[in-house]
Amino acid sequence: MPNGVCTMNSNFSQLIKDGRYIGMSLDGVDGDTVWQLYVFMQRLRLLENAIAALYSEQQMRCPVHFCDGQEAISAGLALAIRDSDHLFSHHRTHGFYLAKCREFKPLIDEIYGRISGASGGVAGSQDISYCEMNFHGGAILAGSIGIAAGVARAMQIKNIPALAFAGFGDGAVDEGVFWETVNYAALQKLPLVLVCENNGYSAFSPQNKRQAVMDISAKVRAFGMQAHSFFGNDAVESHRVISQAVGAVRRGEGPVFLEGHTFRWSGHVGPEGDDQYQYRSMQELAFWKDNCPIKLLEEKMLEEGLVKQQAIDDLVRQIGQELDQAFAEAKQSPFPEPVDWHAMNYATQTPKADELLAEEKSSGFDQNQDLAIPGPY
Amino acid sequence: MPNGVCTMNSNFSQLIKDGRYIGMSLDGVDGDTVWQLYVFMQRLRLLENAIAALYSEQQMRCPVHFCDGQEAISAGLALAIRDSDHLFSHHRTHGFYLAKCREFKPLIDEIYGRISGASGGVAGSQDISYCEMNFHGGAILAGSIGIAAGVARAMQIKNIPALAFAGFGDGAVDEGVFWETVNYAALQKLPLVLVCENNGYSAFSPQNKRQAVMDISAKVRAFGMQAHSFFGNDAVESHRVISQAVGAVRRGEGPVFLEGHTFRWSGHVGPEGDDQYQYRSMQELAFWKDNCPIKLLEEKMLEEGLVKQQAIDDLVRQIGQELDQAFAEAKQSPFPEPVDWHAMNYATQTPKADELLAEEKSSGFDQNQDLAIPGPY
Amino acid sequence: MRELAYNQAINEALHQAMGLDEDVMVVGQLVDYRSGIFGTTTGLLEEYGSERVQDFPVAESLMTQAAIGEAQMGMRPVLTHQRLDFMIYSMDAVANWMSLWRFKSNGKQSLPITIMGVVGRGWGQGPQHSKSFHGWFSHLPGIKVAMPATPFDAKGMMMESVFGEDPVIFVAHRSLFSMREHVPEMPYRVRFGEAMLRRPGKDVSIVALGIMVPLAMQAAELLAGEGIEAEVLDLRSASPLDKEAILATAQRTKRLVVADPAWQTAGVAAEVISLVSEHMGADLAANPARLCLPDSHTPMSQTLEEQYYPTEQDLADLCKKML
Amino acid sequence: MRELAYNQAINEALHQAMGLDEDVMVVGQLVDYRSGIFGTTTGLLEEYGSERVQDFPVAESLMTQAAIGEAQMGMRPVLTHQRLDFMIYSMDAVANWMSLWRFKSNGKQSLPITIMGVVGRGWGQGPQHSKSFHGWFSHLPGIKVAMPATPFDAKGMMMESVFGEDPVIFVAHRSLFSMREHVPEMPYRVRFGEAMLRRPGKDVSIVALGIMVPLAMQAAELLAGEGIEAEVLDLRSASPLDKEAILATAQRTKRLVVADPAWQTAGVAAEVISLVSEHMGADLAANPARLCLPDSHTPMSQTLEEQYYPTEQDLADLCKKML
Ligand SMILES: Cc1ncc(C[n+]2csc(CCOP(=O)(O)OP(=O)(O)O)c2C)c(N)n1
Ligand SMILES: Cc1ncc(C[n+]2csc(CCOP(=O)(O)OP(=O)(O)O)c2C)c(N)n1
Ligand SMILES: [Mg+2]
Ligand SMILES: [Mg+2]
Repeated sequence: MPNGVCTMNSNFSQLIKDGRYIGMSLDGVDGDTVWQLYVFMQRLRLLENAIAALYSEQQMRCPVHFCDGQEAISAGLALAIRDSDHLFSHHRTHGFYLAKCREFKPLIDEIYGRISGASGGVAGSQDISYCEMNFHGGAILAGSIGIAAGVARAMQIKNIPALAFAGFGDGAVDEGVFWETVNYAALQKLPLVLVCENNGYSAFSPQNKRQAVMDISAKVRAFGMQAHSFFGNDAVESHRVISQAVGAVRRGEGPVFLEGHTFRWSGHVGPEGDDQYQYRSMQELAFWKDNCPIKLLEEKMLEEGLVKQQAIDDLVRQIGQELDQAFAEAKQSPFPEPVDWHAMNYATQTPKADELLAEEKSSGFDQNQDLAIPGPY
Repeated sequence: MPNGVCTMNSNFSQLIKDGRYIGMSLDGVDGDTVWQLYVFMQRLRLLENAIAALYSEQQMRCPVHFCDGQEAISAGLALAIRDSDHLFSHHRTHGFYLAKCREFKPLIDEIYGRISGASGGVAGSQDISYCEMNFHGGAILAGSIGIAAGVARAMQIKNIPALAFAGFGDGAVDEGVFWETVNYAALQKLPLVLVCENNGYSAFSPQNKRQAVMDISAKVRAFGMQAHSFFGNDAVESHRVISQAVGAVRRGEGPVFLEGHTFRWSGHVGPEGDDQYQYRSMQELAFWKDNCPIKLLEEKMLEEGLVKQQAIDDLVRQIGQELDQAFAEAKQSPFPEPVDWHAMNYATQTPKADELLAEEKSSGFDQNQDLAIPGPY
Repeated sequence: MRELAYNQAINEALHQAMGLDEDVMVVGQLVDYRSGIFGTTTGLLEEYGSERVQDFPVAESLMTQAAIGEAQMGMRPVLTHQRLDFMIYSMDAVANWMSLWRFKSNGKQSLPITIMGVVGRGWGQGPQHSKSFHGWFSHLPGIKVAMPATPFDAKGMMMESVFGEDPVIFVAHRSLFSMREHVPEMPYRVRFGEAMLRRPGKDVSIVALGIMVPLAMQAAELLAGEGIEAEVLDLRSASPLDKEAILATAQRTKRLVVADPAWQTAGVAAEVISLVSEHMGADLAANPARLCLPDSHTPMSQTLEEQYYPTEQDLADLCKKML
Repeated sequence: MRELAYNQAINEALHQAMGLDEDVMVVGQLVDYRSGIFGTTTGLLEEYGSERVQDFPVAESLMTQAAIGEAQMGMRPVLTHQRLDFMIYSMDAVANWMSLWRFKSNGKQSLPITIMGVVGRGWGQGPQHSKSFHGWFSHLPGIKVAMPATPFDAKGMMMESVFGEDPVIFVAHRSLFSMREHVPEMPYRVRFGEAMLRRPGKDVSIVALGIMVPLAMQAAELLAGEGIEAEVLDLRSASPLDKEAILATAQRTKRLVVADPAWQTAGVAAEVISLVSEHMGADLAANPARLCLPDSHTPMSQTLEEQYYPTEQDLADLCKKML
């Protein structure tokens, strides 16, 4: 492994030989599943490539965080998550969005700020929600992890057979509220799955500059929560670890923390790149590009004869067409109408209160009473 | 150990026989040190007894949190801490205050709200500071632990040969910012000593109702910080563990977390008691009273012939006199004068700015410039 | 007629709310002990069990985040803080998530969360146990702020908070908890943004909030002794404000004093004066005035506390200066 | 005369401050990378080293707590937040500790801490990257709030913040960062509570804050085209307010419009109007008015952003309505 590959804890060093990941195996995973993983990753990659290519047209007027190079983790997640589950994402939403919502259109329209976007154009890439699909994004680190815990708690109380997921990065782990959440989830044995895309950096700041102990999973375990880490560019392993762990959570075995070690190729935000700031080594980037999750899986599939090159080419073409159409439609989609600010921020109806509560008149307050002075507490 | 003694992790069960602590030994600790520990505990106990006895006079008009039963931890601390060190305390200040400041008077006057109090009567028992002695209290849980880390960081940057201490309970450990502090202290190898009086409860709520893993030290270690826990009613062991650990921090070996397992006899706040709420078992309370830190040490000292009963009686009498006088003086001490609220909250002078900064006139702003629209970030 | 104390009124509201709807839950440090947050949550555990009446770790930030998740799943959580000051740990959850959730979801989701913060006053609470941030909360879009001054309102506004659709910060002044008055037994509502005229008068209007309401009533009594008829308007909610009622009382008396139990600068009192000035400043017979706390943190010592908190006499004097 | 952009002016202030006093330190996520918080911290690491120019974990709460400790030991920390929204995680440190430390120490200790929060606007920043809480901060005793609108003030107020004795929240609007003007090279100060008359006029006073100042200047220009002379007062600090200057301009023109880049309700604009109304409401020739943001969170979509942020034309129109 090259110097400066600080994003990985040593657990994985034996899986790397001469700069190449050698741990991939399709054992116990059927061809259809492998193909689904592959399709997911290609869809995500091509979606982001298209956003990046068109961004300079200045029609997508919101901050956009790309996850190219990290596709294998959300691919594994996509296969394990169900419609009735809830998923909360940090700012880098595209992979998590696609894992939960599958369709391109509500995301693309949202990025274009159109009324047909998942959030009606009020949120954009970093804050997008798609309520109908139980997907919620947000750009303040760690905050929504606790929200996911609350969803899990409600599921537990109401006996809802579903799980809450939260997707985030190694940066969110710096925040204290993350540890409040881990403690509480372990304490209450919540049906909660925490998915950490550990790409080794919070913006430019490497993990070892922010955390004294690199092994996040070990810290989580000390709080009483199950935790598994895996080489995050291996989509099959990602699928294996995630689906197994999620299965255990579904069986009521309590919450789990899953940590995929991966790397983002693009700059932290936007399509322009930020390597001029030299916060990471080109060697490190090269290592991870050499171990592209899509390429690793593609080579394996071809090697094992699971798929023909032709099928891949067809897939790529077909996704390209789908994207072309989605972007064309998005650009034609109407912008939101002038809004009533108050109605955007407050409910206009109170159906429950109307149903349950009577109107009463106060009989008038007797002011000749002394205020209490609280005692010692 | 009786049922319901949830405050102790099992590490200590072998030190308890038939409800009595049998682990005490004076090995390697000289008689003078033992006596100092004893004197400290007696002073603290008698101080609090006096506050409790006089509280109903309604002249000490502030919330007061007693630490009776917990004296051994601050006794150990008192012997390890130096004047140049800084100590930050949570709401239960008396033990920590005495460990750092030694004198009764500034505390008692403060509780009476007098101008001669350590904080001039603006703070009371739960928020008291004694700046001249580098002692600072505060009643919001966990907050001041991070402040202590900042003091330690400044000591590190400025090469000041002193340490920062923070004293708190098991409740503060629930807060996320506590874990932010642990991570940061370990990362920067700060000259920081965290002293946790684990009395098993946050107000009425037992630790196992709030934390999935009871062994706080183990969690702290997972974050990369040294941690030691000890039976917190054994003053000699407290002294041993604290002075050894503090020595290591002074030698630059990085921060440490110290956890004494103990119990508070009084109610959470005020002298009235709160056992009518039945949040803890009387059996549990009885166990800890049986293992009173003062009694344990006194018996050991007498048994080993370190001291005569007469000396103890003299000590108690002399502390009593000192306290009588301090309380009498406090009651005679003047209240604060009418204040200038603004000057209480803002500095009235800016000596540094006066020294370093010139006065300049703006030449007038050209408004014919466009505002920038931030890009993706 | 049956009387209840303020804390009992809140307690009854919570009992009834939990009985009416199994989605109502009460969460907070020590809510499930018999002392029950100064009596406001007593007995809930026994009746509704530990899933719905839940003690919480000392982790205020997570507590609110979790409530946001619970509310999304249809629950109606009521959170409690023994002091409002402790709630400040959760400001990220409040300001960056809860307040904007409805907006960000493009109106598709609402969060019926009630957060009760108790404001300390007196007995040396000091600077970390006595702050009331209702001014902050009323500045923040997407949340409502209840400040009931009487047992009747405490029950009705708690009911309205729990069964309304917006997040509510419910500011309860500890010193009001012993106040008693007739409280109807049935579950009823007191709506947000509906101020109550507590005492009519023609000479000067006192617009008051929370614990300033009893003070205003006493000041009006003092003034009456001198032949001055003060009108007292109890705002009841600090957000939304009942603009109509504010303008109406100002229009009637042409003299406005606002009594707000918070620091003076940039608080709700300033908002009330601004509203009136913008709409009818020219019609006033005297310049408006505020009675607030000094722009200072709270001292512990009794002599300083006495200077810090204004009295009914201070309020009466301020009114008289206007005539 | 040498010109600097707003971000360069802050950068120069930090360079000079660190050079003048080795107790000055700069802390925040990414302060030690070449991009340097939009250019404000660029080059500091190379000159002053990694002890004094320090990246920080994504732990805003601890960051402020630690600064409080550092300040007690004589350091003068400058903290940065790429968006002011992130700072909200540290509100406990700000409101429950930093703001009251001096008070609680009975005046014995002061905390010269500067916290710079950058406020986003435009390009779809959305509800979590665009909030300016200067209204909250000005409500809070014990801290000051800087809102420089020009490069000259940005440098001078940063210097004053760093070398003053009180904690300061320094609100920097991202959209001002490219503005240029003459900035003197020497280290100089711009004091708190000293507003600046940016343009004299006799017909109406626009009292403006932060990014509303350039807007106010443009509105005044528009009005001048119609023969209306608007006076523009730049408050420069949201706390303390320059009450004298506010009253003086209102006295001169008898017409007051306050332009504040924040939600309208219970913000600084309300405070300014209250001040004027309390002192001289009866002297005004027209009811005062505010130009603020709607009481709403910030939408991402460009069409909505355009509705959300008021323009110079809106401000000019408001002024005209008053005449
Ligand atoms: C509370 C908070 N602090 C700071 C930021 C600024 N910020 C945006 S993304 C980011 C990096 C996050 O890193 P990580 O969590 O590892 O996710 P990644 O971007 O690497 O996917 C930071 C610091 C933020 N959004 N929220
Ligand atoms: C942030 C915050 N939340 C809640 C409280 C209320 N409170 C005061 S003392 C206390 C119990 C603290 O328990 P612990 O830290 O174990 O200390 P102990 O009282 O047991 O010594 C609580 C919850 C507080 N002071 N601060
Ligand atoms: Mg990362
Ligand atoms: Mg405890």
